[in-house]
Amino acid sequence: MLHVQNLTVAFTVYERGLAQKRLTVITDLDVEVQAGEVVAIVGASGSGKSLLAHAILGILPHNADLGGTMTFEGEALTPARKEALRGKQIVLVPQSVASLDPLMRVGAQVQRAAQLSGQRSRAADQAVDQAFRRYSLPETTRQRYPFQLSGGMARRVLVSTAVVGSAKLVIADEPTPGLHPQIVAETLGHLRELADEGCGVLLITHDIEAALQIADRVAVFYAGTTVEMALASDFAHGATALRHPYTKALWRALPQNEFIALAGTQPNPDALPDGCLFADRCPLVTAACRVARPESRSLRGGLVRCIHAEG
Amino acid sequence: MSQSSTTPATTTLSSSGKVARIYPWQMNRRQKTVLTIGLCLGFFALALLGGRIIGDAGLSTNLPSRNQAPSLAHPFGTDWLGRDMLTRTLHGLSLSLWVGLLAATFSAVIGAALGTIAATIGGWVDTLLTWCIDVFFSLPHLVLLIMIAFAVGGGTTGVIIAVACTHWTGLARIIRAEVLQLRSAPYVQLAAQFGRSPTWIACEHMLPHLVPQFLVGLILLFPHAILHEAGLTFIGIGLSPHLPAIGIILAESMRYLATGYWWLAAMPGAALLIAVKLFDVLGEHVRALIDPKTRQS
Amino acid sequence: MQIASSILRFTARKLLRLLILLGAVAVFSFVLINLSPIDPVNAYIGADMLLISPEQRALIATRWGLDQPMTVRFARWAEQILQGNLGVSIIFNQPVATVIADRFSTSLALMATAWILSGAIGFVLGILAGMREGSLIDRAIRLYAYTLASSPTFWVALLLLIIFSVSLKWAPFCCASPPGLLPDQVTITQRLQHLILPAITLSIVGVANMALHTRQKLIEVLQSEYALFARAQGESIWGLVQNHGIRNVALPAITLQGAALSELFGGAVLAEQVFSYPGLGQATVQAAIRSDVPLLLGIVFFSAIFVFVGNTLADLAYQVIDPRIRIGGGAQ
Amino acid sequence: MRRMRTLLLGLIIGLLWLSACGTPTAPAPTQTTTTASQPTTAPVAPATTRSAPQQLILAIGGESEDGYDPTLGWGRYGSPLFQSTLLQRNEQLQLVNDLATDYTISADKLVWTINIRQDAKFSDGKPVTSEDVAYTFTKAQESGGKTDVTTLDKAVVTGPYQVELHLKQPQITFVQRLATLGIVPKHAHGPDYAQKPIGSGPYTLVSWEKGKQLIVEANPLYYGTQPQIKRLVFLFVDSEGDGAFIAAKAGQVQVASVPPSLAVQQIPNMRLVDVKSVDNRGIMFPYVADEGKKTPTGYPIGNNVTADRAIRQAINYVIDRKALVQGVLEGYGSPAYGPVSGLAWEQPQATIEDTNLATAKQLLADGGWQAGSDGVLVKDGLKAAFTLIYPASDATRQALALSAADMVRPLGITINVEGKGWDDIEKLMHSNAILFGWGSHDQTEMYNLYHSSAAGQGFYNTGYYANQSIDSTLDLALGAPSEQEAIAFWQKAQWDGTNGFTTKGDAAWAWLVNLDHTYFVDQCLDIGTPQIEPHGHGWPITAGIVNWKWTCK
Repeated sequence: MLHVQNLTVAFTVYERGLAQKRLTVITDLDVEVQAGEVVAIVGASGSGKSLLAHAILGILPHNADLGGTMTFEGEALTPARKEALRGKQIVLVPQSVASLDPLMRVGAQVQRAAQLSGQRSRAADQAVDQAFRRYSLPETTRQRYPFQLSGGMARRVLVSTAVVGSAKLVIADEPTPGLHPQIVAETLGHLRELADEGCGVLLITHDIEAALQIADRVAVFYAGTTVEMALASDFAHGATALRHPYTKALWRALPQNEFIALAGTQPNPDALPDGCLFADRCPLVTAACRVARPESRSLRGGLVRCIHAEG
Repeated sequence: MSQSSTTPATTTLSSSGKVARIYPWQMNRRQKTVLTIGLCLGFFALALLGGRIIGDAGLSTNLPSRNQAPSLAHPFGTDWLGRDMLTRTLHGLSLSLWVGLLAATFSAVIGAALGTIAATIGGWVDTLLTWCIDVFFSLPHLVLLIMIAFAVGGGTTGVIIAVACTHWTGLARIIRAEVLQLRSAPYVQLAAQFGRSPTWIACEHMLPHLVPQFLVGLILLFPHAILHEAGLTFIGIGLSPHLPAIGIILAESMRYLATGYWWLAAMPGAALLIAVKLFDVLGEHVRALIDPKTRQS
Repeated sequence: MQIASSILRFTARKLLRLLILLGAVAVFSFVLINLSPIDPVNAYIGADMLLISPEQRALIATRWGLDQPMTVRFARWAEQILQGNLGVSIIFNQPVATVIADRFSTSLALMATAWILSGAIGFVLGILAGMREGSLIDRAIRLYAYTLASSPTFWVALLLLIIFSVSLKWAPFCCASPPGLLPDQVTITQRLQHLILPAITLSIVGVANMALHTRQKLIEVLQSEYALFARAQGESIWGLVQNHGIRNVALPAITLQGAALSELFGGAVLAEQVFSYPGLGQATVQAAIRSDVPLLLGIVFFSAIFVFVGNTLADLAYQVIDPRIRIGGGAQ
Repeated sequence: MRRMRTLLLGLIIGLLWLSACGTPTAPAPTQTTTTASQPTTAPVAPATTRSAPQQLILAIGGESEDGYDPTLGWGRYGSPLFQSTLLQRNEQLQLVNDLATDYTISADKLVWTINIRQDAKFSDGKPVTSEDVAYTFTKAQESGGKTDVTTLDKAVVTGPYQVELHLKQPQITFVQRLATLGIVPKHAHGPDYAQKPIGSGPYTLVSWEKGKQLIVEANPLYYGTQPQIKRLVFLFVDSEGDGAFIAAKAGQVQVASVPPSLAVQQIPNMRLVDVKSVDNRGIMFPYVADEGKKTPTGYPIGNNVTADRAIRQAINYVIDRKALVQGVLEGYGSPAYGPVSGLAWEQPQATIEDTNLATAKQLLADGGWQAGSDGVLVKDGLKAAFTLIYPASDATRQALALSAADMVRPLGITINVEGKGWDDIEKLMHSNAILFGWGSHDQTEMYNLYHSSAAGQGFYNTGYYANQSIDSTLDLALGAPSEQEAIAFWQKAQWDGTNGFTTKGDAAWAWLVNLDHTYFVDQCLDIGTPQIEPHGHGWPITAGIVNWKWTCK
């Protein structure tokens, strides 16, 4: 349904004085989402993941430059088409309650989302009731204001804005932080249901455990690019089934595994090394790694962007 | 804030990460901002020193050459006493700029401070301050101005203090309403739960949000203070009416509007308008620089 | 029953605050007037004070009781007020109540229209400018607002008068009704014709404040998180303004409009001087310049009431507009 | 329970809200020609043959804010319109009888016996008797109004149509009160008489909308000549500003008073009438030196520079009064060399040859003033510099002060000009030069300006001018048996060849200009020859209103 090839998102921002510099936050990122599938994009927080969501929806700030190609159901996603589709076929589930208008009742906001996705007001009204019942939100929620909602209720309201329409692709941007584990599971369950009903779900998160609960495939995001596209099941077989050294380090860092953190930090977006971005921290690093960016190649049913990874 | 489609900026990607510009003179947004701020300050300096630069030869009366249209000899024309309007306008600007600036800043600061205090501390303090605002609002403008200006001894200081003490109420109410809304923002309540004192919260969290409204209020007060200076002068409490101050020149030129001597009103009016517009541009760019949302664009 | 008692208590508290306000305003302006440099006897005699002999001055002073000390005059004035008599105006040689009543009634229609129009035009301009920030229309509106703010309003009014009534002869050149007609002969259409130009002038002149504050607030709202999410839902710029803009921008607008309510009473000196439209603005100015204490205090009283109502309405409107203030126990 | 309150208020706010943010359909200025809506005024037709309008609209300002009660000061400048006065001044300002048939003054000049005509009636039909005259004078004397009748001791009725006025001391200028105090009906004079005046004058009040207009109609019972114009509307537009001028340009008004700066403009169907007036402007010099003396109220007296006669005379000689008239008054005025120029009691010999730098320099040299290092004259250590103050609210006086100061500078005398409010002026007027405006038909003004006994009394003789021989001449003038004989003395006080207070004598003042009052009058309206108008208040031009005629048929 959604194909993204070597997407690049860069900002021209100001340094201290008057000079400008470019931050390439996303470099040649590839990802694709099929209908009925949940694809998780997992990466350290602050590495520009939610910018991917904004890029797909076309709501980047205007000092951003966009490169690479994006297609949706076979057709190129031009800015005009993005504008036509967003809210109707491509919907966003944002992270915080701040995305809700503080002075407007929650019911009205969700109904507005429904109307924007093409439904007339009477049908939209029913859609809202249906969605609230589906996510077992009490009847009074419609009259409530955003600041009166608990974390979980707010999350369910945000998800219901995606449900009221006839969306084909749902992009969930960090749905899990700051919630009680039981509610996290519940939210992820809702996303899974959407996928099972035929939507494509792009789950952007830093919480690898949460991703593994519902994702079919996991794209590992490092310094602005996808270093590996693995099946969720690969993670079940331990580090050996994984391909890229960074994914292995991620897996090892999990508490239920060896709980060893990886040394060093991600490269700075305005001074990306020429070669492999993971070179400085990679145990398998060789001279060849630093010459050119490794291409993304298929390996054991997944993709990896490392010349040393082998079967 | 971006338009619906992301149009690539006019700069090309360079491998080194530094921005390569297509044309050397093309500045990025921030350089333009700083340049404009420089220009504005330059103009104000010119306005302040203009009076001295042009000297006051043109200020003496010259009855035969009165009411002359703008010409090379007198770019702004001459007034009903034959005085050169350009000299008078420049002197007027340098005089009024101080009065307008000081009066506007004082009253804006008082207004913002009291507005914030009223909303943050709330309770009886808020009731007391809103009550004071009501008292100041209901006393006719002019009465207060006359009394305070007279009590302080008239002249420019009288005008500044009078305007400062009477014009803070409008801004105080707007800032109070703004802070009332901010007070219920999550990050403010969070800071409160962390045990921060209301004053710390007010300074750290609320003031940055108030800057735009504060600047708008300040910029609007600037010409208002100048026009009040003229009002007081004609009652005999401000300056002597023949001293060139923009407000006075404009008020006096009012009488000649019907006579068709348009330049008496148009030229000083334009000068004041440019001064106010530049204040707006200055304010707008300073806000663009310090407001995180617009810093990067 | 419980609701009625709460409203009763609420209005009682508000009335109490109003009374304290009126008391303070009376004392405050009485003291201010007496500190004023302007000697009422001189002001009363006016320009031919050069002809009046000192004995005549003393006679005038006793007639208006200006020779008693301030406290005695205040006591007598206060006791008059309690019997509902506002005293006699020195300038107009008429009871203050009649002076205020007949000037206020004629100018009420004009001031109300001007108050509503300037609020509405200002608000709409602010929205337009904020919505398309940085565009041509934004710059045009801002330039328009600043030109009005920095040019004396008399100037603008006179220009409009000269253009519309003298050269184009579209609108009548003065007054609330055609000159030469007795009050009862004036028809409604004539009153309306005489209302249009002053009302439009007052509205045009009064928009700067409302427009700029609204624009500023709308820019902030359009940069907010919920605006971004709304755009992600496919909301057009107009949709954004209608559903989220107006609601969030209301607060400063309501404050300004509430504060401007007192102008409704004060009338505009501008309308009176340029359009000779009777109102209380000129009377207030004269009362201040010529230290006419009873008239000034009468005017201050009524404007205090208008201001109080205006600001209280604005405060209550905050609660209606912003639930967080209402439910979050905002400043009561 | 809070719901109810917020619901209620929500409603109100909603209303305000709807009106505030709904885009109002501002009624576009409807296309109306104003004349159509006023059936009464003349339809616009070719200039010459416009028929007489039913009512004449006058925009000459002069609204009497505190009403039309002569005992409180209405009509103190003459022609009270609603009431009639005992005497009247004709175009040449000579006193003629009006309500009075004749008056005689007793030998000791303390008792004035006045006989009034027997056919005069008030507009409510009741006859005018001596009771009313006595009542009017007593009421004016005791009420704290703007007309000064304090010299009257008592008024005695000695016959149905005869009354005696007893004065406290002889004062020939009391005749001025006879010519300006309108007679009010004793039976109908109450506290609100001022709003609805009843009198025996040519017009009666029909309606008065404060701040807007006054409508009057001809009084059928008027004993004098019936006015041809039956109905008048006084429109109170902002007269000293452009209000009257704009009204005239809009073609809605038949007579409009305009400031000189606008008098140079042209208005179709109207002509400019330039009326002479005695409204004059001059510089008052403190006459005595500064010996640290103070007035009873504690204000400093005296100024060493202006106390020197040579300085005062030099300033009088150097100022170019014609340039002032042309430059400041656009030509609508005349040079003034004394306080009463143009009036019957002016001394023609007092006029001097001004714009005369040589004589001025000579006078200063003879007076011992030498040029100092910076070009400013010095005399035994004293610099020739002083302050000239003008009332801040008067633009004409500001212009005169500034121009005069610049004209005097070549002499080496620096005049610093300042604008002050009247209350500041009161403190400074004994120790600084002030630009005053005087001018009245009442000669008492000259007496109070130059007599030493009036020094320091209110605004009279603020410079403390004192000259024994001038005092005695003025006393003789005041005590003269009739106005005719008094004129010789008034002229002697100004200049009698060797002595006087004008420039050739003590030059106590530097009189500058007389202002003309400029009106735009409809070409078809003949307003006769207007009299020389006093200081510009009230409606001086309406003095001869009874014989106004509309000439176009």
